[in-house]
Amino acid sequence: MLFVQLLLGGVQNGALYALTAAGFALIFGATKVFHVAHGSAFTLAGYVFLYGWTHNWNSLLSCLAAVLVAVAFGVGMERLVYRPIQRHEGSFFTVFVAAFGVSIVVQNLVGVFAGRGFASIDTPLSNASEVLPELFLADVFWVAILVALVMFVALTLFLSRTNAGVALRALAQNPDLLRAYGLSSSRLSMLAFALGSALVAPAAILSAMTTGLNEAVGNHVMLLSMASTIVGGVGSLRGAALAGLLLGVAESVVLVFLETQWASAASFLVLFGFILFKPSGMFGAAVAK
Amino acid sequence: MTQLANNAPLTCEGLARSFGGVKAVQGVSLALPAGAVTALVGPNGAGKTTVFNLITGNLKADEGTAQIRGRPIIGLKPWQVARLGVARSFQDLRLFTQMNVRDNVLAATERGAWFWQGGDRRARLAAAEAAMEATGLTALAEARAVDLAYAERKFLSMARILAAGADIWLLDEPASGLDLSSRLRFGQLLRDARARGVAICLIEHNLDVVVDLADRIAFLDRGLVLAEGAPREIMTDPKLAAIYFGDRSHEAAA
Amino acid sequence: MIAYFSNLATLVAIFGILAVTLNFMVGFAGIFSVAHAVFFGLGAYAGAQIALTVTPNPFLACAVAAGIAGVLSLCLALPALRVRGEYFVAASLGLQMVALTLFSEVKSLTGGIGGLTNIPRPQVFDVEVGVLPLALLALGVLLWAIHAMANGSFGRTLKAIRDAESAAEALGKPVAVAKALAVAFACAGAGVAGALFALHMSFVNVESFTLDQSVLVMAMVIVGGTGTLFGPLVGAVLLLSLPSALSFLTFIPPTEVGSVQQIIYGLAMTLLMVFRPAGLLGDQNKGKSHA
Amino acid sequence: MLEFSRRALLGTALAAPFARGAAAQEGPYILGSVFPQSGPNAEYGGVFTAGVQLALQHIEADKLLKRPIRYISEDSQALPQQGVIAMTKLVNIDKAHWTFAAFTAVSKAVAPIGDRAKTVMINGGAVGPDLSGLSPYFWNVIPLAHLETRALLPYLVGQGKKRFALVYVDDPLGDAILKELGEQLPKVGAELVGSFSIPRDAQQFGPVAARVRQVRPDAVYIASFGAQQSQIIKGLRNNGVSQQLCSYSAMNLASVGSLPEAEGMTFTVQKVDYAGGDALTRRFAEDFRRAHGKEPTVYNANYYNGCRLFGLLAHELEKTNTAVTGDSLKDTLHRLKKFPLVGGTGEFDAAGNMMAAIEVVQWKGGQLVKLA
Repeated sequence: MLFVQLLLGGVQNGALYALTAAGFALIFGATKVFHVAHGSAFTLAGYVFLYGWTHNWNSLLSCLAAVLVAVAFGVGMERLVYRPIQRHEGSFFTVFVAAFGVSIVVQNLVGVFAGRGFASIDTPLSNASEVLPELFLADVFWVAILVALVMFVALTLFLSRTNAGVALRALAQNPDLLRAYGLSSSRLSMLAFALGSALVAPAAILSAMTTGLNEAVGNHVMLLSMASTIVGGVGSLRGAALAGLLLGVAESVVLVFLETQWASAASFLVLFGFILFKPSGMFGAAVAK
Repeated sequence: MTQLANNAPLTCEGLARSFGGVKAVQGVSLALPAGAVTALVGPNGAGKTTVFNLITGNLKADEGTAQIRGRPIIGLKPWQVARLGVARSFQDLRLFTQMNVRDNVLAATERGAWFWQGGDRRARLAAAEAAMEATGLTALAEARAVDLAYAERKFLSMARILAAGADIWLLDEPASGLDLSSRLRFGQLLRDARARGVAICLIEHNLDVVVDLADRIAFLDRGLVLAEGAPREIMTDPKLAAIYFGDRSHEAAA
Repeated sequence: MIAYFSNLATLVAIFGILAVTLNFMVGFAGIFSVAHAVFFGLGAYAGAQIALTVTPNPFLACAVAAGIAGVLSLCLALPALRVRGEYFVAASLGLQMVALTLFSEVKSLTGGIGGLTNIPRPQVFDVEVGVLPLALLALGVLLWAIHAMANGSFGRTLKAIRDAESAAEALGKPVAVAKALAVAFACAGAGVAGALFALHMSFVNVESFTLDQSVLVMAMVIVGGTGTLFGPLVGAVLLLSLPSALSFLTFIPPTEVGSVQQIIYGLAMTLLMVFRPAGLLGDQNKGKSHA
Repeated sequence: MLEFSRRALLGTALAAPFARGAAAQEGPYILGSVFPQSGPNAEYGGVFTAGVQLALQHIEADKLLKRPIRYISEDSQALPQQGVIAMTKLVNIDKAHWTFAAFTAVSKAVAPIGDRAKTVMINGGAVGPDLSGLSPYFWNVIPLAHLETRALLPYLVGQGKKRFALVYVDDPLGDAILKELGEQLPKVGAELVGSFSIPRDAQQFGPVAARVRQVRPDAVYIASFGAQQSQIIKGLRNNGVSQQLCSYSAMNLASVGSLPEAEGMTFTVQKVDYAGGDALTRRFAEDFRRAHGKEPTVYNANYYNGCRLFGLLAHELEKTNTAVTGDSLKDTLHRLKKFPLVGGTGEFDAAGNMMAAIEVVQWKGGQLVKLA
C-alpha cells in the first residue's frame, strides 16, 4: 500500500510538473530560449493567487489574475530581456545568465513584498481522506489530474487546429521556412512565451493549496522543467510532459527504498544518465551535438 | 586499378553505408594514387561527401575496408586518420572563426592535445608562414577568420591543409564560388602539391575545374561508382552526362 | 580595518582563482559548466581533511585537493564529450544537484550541513602563514599558466575545438583528450581554491558549494568578460565587494539588507547581459558578425 | 537608534585606522548580531532583533551604562558560510564587544571565530545540545534541546503515547534530536518506531506522511525550524497523519500558531510569566506589546535577556573602571552567576548555559495554552 500511496502522490505532483515542463518545452522548442526564469512565472502566479485568496477575491478572478501575471511575466521577459540580447548576440549562455539574474530578483522581491517563508491557502480540497484502507487521497488529486488533462487537450487542439498553433510548431522545426512564408517569428515567439507561461499558473495555484509556497519555490520548478524537457527529448511537448510525470513519480516512489533527501538527486541522476547515454531523450529526433 | 593501387597511399574497397534504409554509399572502391588529382563527380546526393566521411572516420562504414599505405583505417577516430597523413576540407569550411588567420594555420601544424607541443616550434612557424604565403593570406595574418571575405575564407581552409603537411588531401568543393583569378591561384596550389607527390581527391561540381585539374575521374551516382577513368572518357559519356544533368530518361528506357 | 580588507582580499583571490579557471573552460574550451562549485567543494573538503587529520601544511592540502578535483572532473568531462550547449549546461546542473546531495549526506567526510569546524591555520614548517599570500601566489601561478596556454598550442587547440570541433579533429587533434585535460586543469584549479577557502574560513560546509555559488562564479566570468585574462578577476572583485559596499548603505532596513543585495546582484547580471553582453573587459564586437 | 548607529558605523569604519587606543576606550560599545535577515528563516531574524532592540532601549532609558551602545545587524541567512563572513566582519572590522548568534549550524560555525578573538557570543535561539561548551565565550541563554525533550517526553508518555516517529531536518540540530530521542525514549518506557530525515529545502511531505503512517506511531515529533515547520505540519495533516504532533521550542512562531493544521501541536518552551512575573518581566511584556502590537515570544525574551546581560555585566565593570573585554565579561559572569532577567533570575552554569524552567504548551485556536 505504501507503494500505491507513493505512486499516486507522485502522479499528482507529476501532473503538475508535466504542465510546467510542457510550458518550458514549448518555449524552448519554438524560440530556442532556455527560459531559466520559467520558475519565476510559477512563483509570481502562485503569490498573485495567494494575494487574491487572502483578500477574498472571487476564486475565478484570483485564478485569472494568476494566469495574467504569469503571461505578462513571460512576454515581458521575451520583449525586455531575451530579444534585446538575441539582437546583438546569440550566445545561449548570455541568455542563461540574464534569466538567472531575473529569477534572483523575482525571488527577493517576492520575499520583500509578500513576506519571506512559507505561505499557503487553506482549502478542504487538499485534505486527504481514506479512500481505501491505508490509502489517502485528497480531492486535489483529482483536480490536478483533471486540470492537467484539460490543459493538454486544449494545448493539443490549439497546436493542431489553429493557424497560430500550426505556425508555432513550424517555428520549432524550421524557422527559416517560416520566414520564407512571411510569418512573423517575433509575434510567434511572444505567443510561445505567453502560452508556455500560462501553463505554469494552474500548477502554481494547486501548489499553493497543497505544498504551499515560498519565495524560492520557483527554483525547483525550473530545474524539473528543464530536466523533463531534456529527458523527454527537445522539441517534443508530449515527451516533456511525460518526462515531467515520470520524474514526479520517480521522486515519490524512490522513497520506498531511500530517505527523502535522495529524492531530488534521483531525478537529476536520471537526467545525467539520459544526457550521457541518450542525449536525444525519449522522443527527440535530433542529436544534441 | 591494381597497378594504380601499388602506387596509391590510400585505397578503399566496397565501402557501404546506409542511413535508416537509404543506401547513401553502396560498395565504393577507390584508389588515390600519389602525385595525381582524382575527382569525385556526380549529381547532388550521390554520396561523395559520405565517401569522405567514411574514409576519415567521421562516419562508421557498414561494410568495406580502407587502407592507408596498407594499414587498415576503418574504425579509427578522425584524428587518428588525420595523423596517418590525411587532410580534409569541408564544404562549409569550418574555420576557427574567432581565431586569427595565423592561429588558424598554426593550429593545423600542431597535433598535440597535451599542455605543450613537442617538436620544432620554429619549423611549424615556418610551415604556417609558407602556407599563408602560398594562399596569399600573409597580409591578413592578424585578421579574424570570421571577418574574412568569401574567397579568403576558402583559401584559409586550403592554407590549413597545406600547413598540415599531409600527403593525402580530401577536398570538398574547394573551388566553388571562386572568381577566375582565385581559381587560377587555386589551380596552381593543386598542381604544386601534385608535383610534390600528394594524393589529392577532389569533390567538384564545376566541370571546367575538373577537366582542368583532374588526372582521373570517378563518377558516383546513388552511392555507386558508375565509371572511372580519364577525364575525357568520362566527360564524353552521354549516359553519365544525362545523369549528371538530372535527365534520368535513359534509365527509364533501360 | 586592515583585517577586514585582508579578509576581503583573500576571498577575492580565492574567488578569482575560481573565476579564472572557469573562464579557461568557458572562454577557451567553450564548456559552459555550472558545476564549478562542486570542484571547489571537493577541494575544500579534501584540504580540510588533510589539515584536520594529517598536517596543516597548505601545500600538501592544495596538492591533494587539486588531485582529487582533477581526477573527479571526469564526471564533468564525460558529458562535455557527448553534448554541447544547453544540454551540457543541463548535465552540469544535474551533476551540481547530485554532488550537493552527496556533500550533505556523506557526513563522515563532509560533516553534512554542520560542516567541518576548527580547521587549523595553515603552517609551513611549524610557522603559521596567512592564506592571503598563498592565495595570491596560487592566483598568480594560475594566471601565468593560463596566459602561457592561451598563447600556446594548447590554447589554440582548445579554441579550435570551441570554434569547429570536427575541423580540429580532422587536423589530428584528439578532441576528447584535449577537452578532458582542459576540464581537469580548470577543476584542479577550483580544487586549490577550495583548499585555500577551507584554510581561510577554518570552516566548510555544504552551503558554500551550492548551485548559487556556481552561478556566482559564472556571473563573475560573464560580468568581467569571457576569454579575457583579467576580466574574470574584475568580475570577482565587483561581485564580492558589492555586498560589503551595500552593507554601508544606511537607509536600508537591516531586515531587508540581504534581499536588497540579492536584488542588486541579480539586476546587475541581467542588465549587463542585455546591454554589455561581452562583459566589462570583453570585446563588444565579438560574435556579432556570425550571429 | 538603529538607523543612527548604522550611519555612525561608516564613520568609525573609516576613522578606525587613525583612531585607535584611547578612542576605542571612550567610544561606544559595539554589539553585533548574526541573524537571518533574508531567506526562508528571516522571520526568526525579525523576532530576535526585536528582542535585542527593546533591551537596548531599556538600557538607554535606564542610563545603565556610561558609554553609548552601537548595534550592528549582519545577515547570516541562517547559513553557516554567511554567518562566518558576518562574524568575521563583526569581530575584525567592528571590534564588537558582544555578539548574538542563532541557529545550531551557524553557531557552531562562528564559535571558533569568536573564540579566537575572545569575543562573547550569545545564543538565544538555537537548541542543538552540542552548543554547550562550544567555547568559553559562547553562552546560551536558552535551554538546549536535551533539556526540552526531557520535559516533553515524560508528559506525552504519561498521556499514553508509546510509539514515536521522528521527522527531522538533515542538519546538526536534527541529528542531535535523533540521538536524543533514541536515547531518551527507552528510558521513559516508549520507543522510536521510525525516523525520517528531510533536506532543509524540502517542500513535499506527502511521501513522508505515507511512510510515517506506515510505522503506526502514537505521536510524531517534528525537528525542524523556520518556514519548513509549517509545511511539514500541513503536509502530514493533509496526508492522513492524524496522530499527536510534538516538537521543541522552535514551534513557538506566530506563523505556526495561525496554521489551522497546527491545532493541538504540543511542544516545550521556557517558562516565562509575563503577567504575574516580576517588574522587569512585566515591563518587557508591556513595552513589547506597545511597540509591536502583539504578545512577545520566548525568543524575544531570550535575546532581550542576552542583550540585558551585557548591560548588567558592563555596568558592573564600569563601576570598577575595568576595561570591557571578552575576558573581563567572562570573569564577571562566572563571579556573579545570577542575574535579574525576564522570566525571573537567570543562573549560569560553568559552561555558560543559563538554566531555565521549561513548560509544556500547546497551540489551541492560535493561542498558546499551557499544559504542564
